[in-house]
Amino acid sequence: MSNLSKPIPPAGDQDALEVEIRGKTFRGADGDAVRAIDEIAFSVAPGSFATLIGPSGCGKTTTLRIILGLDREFDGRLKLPAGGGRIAAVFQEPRLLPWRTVEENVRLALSDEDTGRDLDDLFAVLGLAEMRSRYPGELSLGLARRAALARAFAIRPSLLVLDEPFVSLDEQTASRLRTLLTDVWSARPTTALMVTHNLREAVQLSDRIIFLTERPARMRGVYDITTPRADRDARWREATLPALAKRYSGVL
Amino acid sequence: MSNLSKPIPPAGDQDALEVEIRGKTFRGADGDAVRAIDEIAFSVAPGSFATLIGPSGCGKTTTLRIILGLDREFDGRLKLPAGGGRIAAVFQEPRLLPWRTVEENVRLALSDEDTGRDLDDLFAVLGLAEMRSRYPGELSLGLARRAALARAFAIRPSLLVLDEPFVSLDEQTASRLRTLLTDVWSARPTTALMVTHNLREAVQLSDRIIFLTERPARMRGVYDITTPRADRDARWREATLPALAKRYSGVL
Amino acid sequence: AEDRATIRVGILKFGTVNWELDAMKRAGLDTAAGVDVELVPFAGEDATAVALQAGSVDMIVSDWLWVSRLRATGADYTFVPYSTSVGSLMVPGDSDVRGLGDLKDRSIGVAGGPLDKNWLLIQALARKDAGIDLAAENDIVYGAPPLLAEKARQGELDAVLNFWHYAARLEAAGFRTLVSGTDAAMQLGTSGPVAAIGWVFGDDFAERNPKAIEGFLAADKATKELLATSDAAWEELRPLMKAEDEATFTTLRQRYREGIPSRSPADEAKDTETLYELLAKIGGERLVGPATTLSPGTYFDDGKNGS
Amino acid sequence: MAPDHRADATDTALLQRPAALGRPVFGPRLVTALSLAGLLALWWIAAIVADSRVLPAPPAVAEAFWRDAATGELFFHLAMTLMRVIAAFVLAMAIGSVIGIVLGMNREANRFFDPWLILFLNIPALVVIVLAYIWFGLNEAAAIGAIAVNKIPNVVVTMREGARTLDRDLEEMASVYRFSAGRTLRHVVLPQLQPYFAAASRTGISLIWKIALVVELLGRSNGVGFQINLYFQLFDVAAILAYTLAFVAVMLTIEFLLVQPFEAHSTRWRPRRAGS
Amino acid sequence: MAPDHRADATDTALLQRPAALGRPVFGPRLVTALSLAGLLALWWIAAIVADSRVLPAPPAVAEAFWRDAATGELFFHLAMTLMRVIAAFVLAMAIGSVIGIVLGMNREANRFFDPWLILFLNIPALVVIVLAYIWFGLNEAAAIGAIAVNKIPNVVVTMREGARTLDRDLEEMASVYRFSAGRTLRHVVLPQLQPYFAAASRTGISLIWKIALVVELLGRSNGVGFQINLYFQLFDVAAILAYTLAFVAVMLTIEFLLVQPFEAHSTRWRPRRAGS
Ligand SMILES: Nc1ncnc2c1ncn2[C@@H]1O[C@H](COP(=O)(O)OP(=O)(O)OP(=O)(O)O)[C@@H](O)[C@H]1O
Ligand SMILES: Nc1ncnc2c1ncn2[C@@H]1O[C@H](COP(=O)(O)OP(=O)(O)OP(=O)(O)O)[C@@H](O)[C@H]1O
Ligand SMILES: [Mg+2]
Ligand SMILES: [Mg+2]
Repeated sequence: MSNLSKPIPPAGDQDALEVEIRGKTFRGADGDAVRAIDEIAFSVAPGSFATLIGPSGCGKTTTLRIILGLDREFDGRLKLPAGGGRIAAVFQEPRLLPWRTVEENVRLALSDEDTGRDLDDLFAVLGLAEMRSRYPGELSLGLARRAALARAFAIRPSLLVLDEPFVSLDEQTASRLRTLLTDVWSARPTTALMVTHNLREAVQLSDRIIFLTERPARMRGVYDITTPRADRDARWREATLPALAKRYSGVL
Repeated sequence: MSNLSKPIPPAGDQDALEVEIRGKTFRGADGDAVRAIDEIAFSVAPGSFATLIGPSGCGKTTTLRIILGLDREFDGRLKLPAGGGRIAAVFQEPRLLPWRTVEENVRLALSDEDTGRDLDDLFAVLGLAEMRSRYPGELSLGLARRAALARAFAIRPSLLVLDEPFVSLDEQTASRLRTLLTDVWSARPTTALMVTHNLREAVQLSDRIIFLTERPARMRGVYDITTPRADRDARWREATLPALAKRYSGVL
Repeated sequence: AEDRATIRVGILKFGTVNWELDAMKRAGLDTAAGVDVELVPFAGEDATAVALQAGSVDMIVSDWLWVSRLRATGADYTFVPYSTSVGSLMVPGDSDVRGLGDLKDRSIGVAGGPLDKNWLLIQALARKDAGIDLAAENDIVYGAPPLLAEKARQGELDAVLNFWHYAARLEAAGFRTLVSGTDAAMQLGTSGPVAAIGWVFGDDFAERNPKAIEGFLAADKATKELLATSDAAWEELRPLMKAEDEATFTTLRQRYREGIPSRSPADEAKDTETLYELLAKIGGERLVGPATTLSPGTYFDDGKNGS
Repeated sequence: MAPDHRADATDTALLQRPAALGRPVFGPRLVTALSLAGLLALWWIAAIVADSRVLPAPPAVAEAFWRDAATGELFFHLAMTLMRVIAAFVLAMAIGSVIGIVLGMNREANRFFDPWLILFLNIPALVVIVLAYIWFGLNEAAAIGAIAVNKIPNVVVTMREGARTLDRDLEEMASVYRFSAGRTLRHVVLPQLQPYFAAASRTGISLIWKIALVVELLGRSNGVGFQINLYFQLFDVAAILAYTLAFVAVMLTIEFLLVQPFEAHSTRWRPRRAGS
Repeated sequence: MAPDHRADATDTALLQRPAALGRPVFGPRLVTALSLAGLLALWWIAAIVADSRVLPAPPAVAEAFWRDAATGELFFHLAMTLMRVIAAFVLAMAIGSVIGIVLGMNREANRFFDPWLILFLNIPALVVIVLAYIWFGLNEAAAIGAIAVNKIPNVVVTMREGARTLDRDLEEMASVYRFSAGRTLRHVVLPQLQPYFAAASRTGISLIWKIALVVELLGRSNGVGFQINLYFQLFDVAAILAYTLAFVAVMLTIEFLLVQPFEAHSTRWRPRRAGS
């Protein structure tokens, strides 16, 4: 079903995602400065999958927002994968339009040439088939998160940014969706960057894991995984996870 | 630090929480009926800790809302632990008042005689010491969830209802908070009911685990854990988890 | 009909001018005098003033004080007497107020505001004759004419100074006239009743349309003669007048007839100047504007002076 | 351990709860009919108690209504006023919403134009109307324009408050998913402004009608304002009320046939408050 | 693959981004001063271009202002009007907010009272004012009451829209944590209604002032409305504008010294839009 060992596509077609944030400070409501990021620099090879792991409140979402172009007040520089391709984001909250049905929410994100595309398979695998014509207020949180995933997967992005996409889901659904994510990601030359607190999930999906420190975020380390995804079985995981957890204490 | 083997307090002081929902149907915006719960019946002994586990969208939050008295349109009956004690809830979303600081959000939930209580320790262990005077809009999601936990823990409830309290938190923080939860719960005769998708968390904390089916929710089974919490070490978990996962497929 | 001049007159829908012009058109007196009169009805006095200044009508009815004041600030409006009917200070029939001297600690309603001519004249008369300051020694309520009339009927006001047709209606309802604006003016030195209101139009309109003005004024004169003598003509006006009862109808008719100016324009103009100086003294610059004498040209000069 | 209502209700015993899925006691139509009947009764009683020329009882007003309705006069004046009200309403809402949204979303622009807005909010209707008539003549365009100018600042203020509360999260979502400006406006911004728009248009149409009365008083030869003022000079309150109620009836019809169905449709997504 | 602004800006090269932490080009005070100066300039130019008795230039208005200010008359009338405006404002906002919140939260009550609301919204100011004067006499209480009655339906409509959008999640939180009614109102409900309250009060005070003008015209012997009408009869537009601007100046002062600091304080929690 899924192509778990996607060959990294030839360069030139797409550039790497390069992130270099030398500082990000928020101005709090009381006027105080809140230093969120000290120094973060990493790159994600074109067509590869990277994961950000760091303590709660360290600056992960802030990093993603900077990459998405939603926050332009930072020190540093940024290079997006070229090609004018689209960006899909799964935010940490569902961010659905409450006055549009699930299906409308997804379709509104489609480009004009894609409107009217058949989305039956997508909704079916996400377990949303029955919910297409419901409003977000009628969904459970898990269903709403899946609708947000549907929106991101529907648009065939060239850059996929995911902020804890699989929380609030039962294990069975979550693992089905991880497979779906791998499918979507490998079907086209897509670069992906995910935030998660789940190290198991990270080692299953990533080519590269970036560990961050407490706020203000600094680089704690970068761990590249070269084992093809098809070979990452339970045994391999039992060996890798403790090693990683030992090196980066507190992540498992 | 924590009293992990809390003796179940003598009965009479408090009643058990008894839940018997024989049906719950929502009326959708389009007028359609959405059957959320078919038949759920369980009880939670006074002073004990129970966990609800079920697939995403099956009706767990709906059950909690009925227990909290927020939804009165259902078939069935309900008995709360008596004694006029307070109820604390951690909702699936933080539900903080955006126009009040973290500390104000917590203090507003305190009863009048408790206002002005010293909350330094609580904020410190939740890692919110620096965030007390910030507004919810300035928090990361993980920090906001911790603020919601602070609110629930601050009021010394006699019934504690938690809807996925530890998602969106890194493992280190989450396990610190689990310990805190056990402390709070065991310090007073508190009955607790938690929803989670994390079976590890469930077996670590619960006296009883209630498994639900897909929507419309029915009882899938009840699993009582008699091993004292102090004895639930890694080895014990390695034995229990696979057994449970085998009995209730798809939960791990 | 093609060579007849037209003139647009802005009128109050329920005003006395409307009655007169209606009678004029009914009797065909305007076309007979070689002019087509077009009636443009409005719901308020201020509206006609706005309409004249906006150029939407050629002629309205207003008072010479207004004309003089605007002339002083550069406008070119001019004035031809239309009626001597002015407001009166009315008291209930059973009131113990017999003269201005009895007005002390009373509530007096005044339509038209503190700068109303009649109010100024009556105050001056009271000061001269009875030695009292009406405004200072009474409770003065300024307000909308219909509201004050109603309040007087209700008995909330001890006296009310209102415009002539409200006064006439009150009279029909049993009120009596304590003093009228005309009385006050005459007691203060004018030789006869001065027409306070008149036809107002622009000099330039008169220059461009001499035939229209001439025809209109002739038709106006003919209409007044008709209404002064013929009761039948009044019967036709009944629906317009909205008189509650017969008494009101006859009082209105009577007061209208009394208000038809009968004096020569020269006498009028002379008395007006006396009155103006008087008013300028009482009302001050606030009332008359910067000019201390009647602006020249306030009275329309049709070139046939004194005819 | 103070007793508490909710706790009491659930503590005492195993409580039986019926599944009551929204069954209102009266149908909506009946409630409206009852409401109108109540209003009429109240008025009638007040009129009998007051027993004054100034508060005529319903039959007197009905008579005044028929008098002017029979000649067609009432409908003519009503139509003229409605025409002005509608034209000014469309103008004011369109212009006011655009300005309001821009000012609400742009702090710098707002800081600059705020004093202007306060000025225009507080210029008396009379001044605007007279200036409009004198400059543009006594014509429909001037009348409608004057009404709109009176109302626009109100729309701006309300829509500006709305635009200030726009959800930043949804805005960001729309920008990431490259919603076009039109799509963002239609699907993201306008639905959030709906309650402000509703408030601005409900209070708006009534304000516009009130200003239309003044506009008609000051320089039109027809319309309800013209008639009301004539009857005011005669102190014929029954006729004034007849014209007023004719207009109110039109507004009620619009409310029930157009506004409420539209609102119910555009807010159907809103989770309903329990028991309502 | 259509080129897109945002993509272009970031694709081309490693883009240098400065940390621009909100430094507006002009200070807020300066912007306000500039704004007022711009307004004055615009007016002056218009006056010169129009060259009409109806739009006097600033010096003529200033002269009219000094004339009445020197005698203290202007301040007396302004004070009288302000007294009425403030009294009616407090009354209308208090009563209207309560009714509006109740109707917004209770569908049944709303269904019943909605027609009444529409009736009261659309009764002409003239009718209410005249009735008030006739029933309660020509006195301050009648005047202030009449103004308030004119404004209350507007407040109700705006606050009702606000109450309809109240966040159910927060309400539930408050009920679970047993917030008292007062605490819920103060900390949960009112902050959500703040923008509606702001809209209702801004448009409210201007509407109240306009109605106050009519009230004073119809039956008071002092106040700005009384004076404006006097000058309107004399067609002294400069004096009318002098009184209007005196009132506007008071409103601007209130806006800048009271309303804006208060609003900034009560909305300080709102995340600010980028770049503003
Ligand atoms: N608008 C803001 N104003 C002030 N401080 C902010 C603002 N947004 C975020 N912060 C602070 O910046 C830090 C980083 O926030 P961020 O949302 O990036 O955390 P995160 O790593 O995503 O955490 P989590 O895992 O909890 O989602 C936090 O301490 C947060 O409180
Ligand atoms: N107001 C509503 N109207 C219609 N359907 C609703 C409403 N609220 C919930 N539902 C439906 O009821 C079902 C149960 O919802 P509930 O929130 O209880 O799920 P859950 O078990 O908490 O799921 P999750 O793990 O995703 O939070 C879902 O299918 C949801 O779509
Ligand atoms: Mg985050
Ligand atoms: Mg849930």
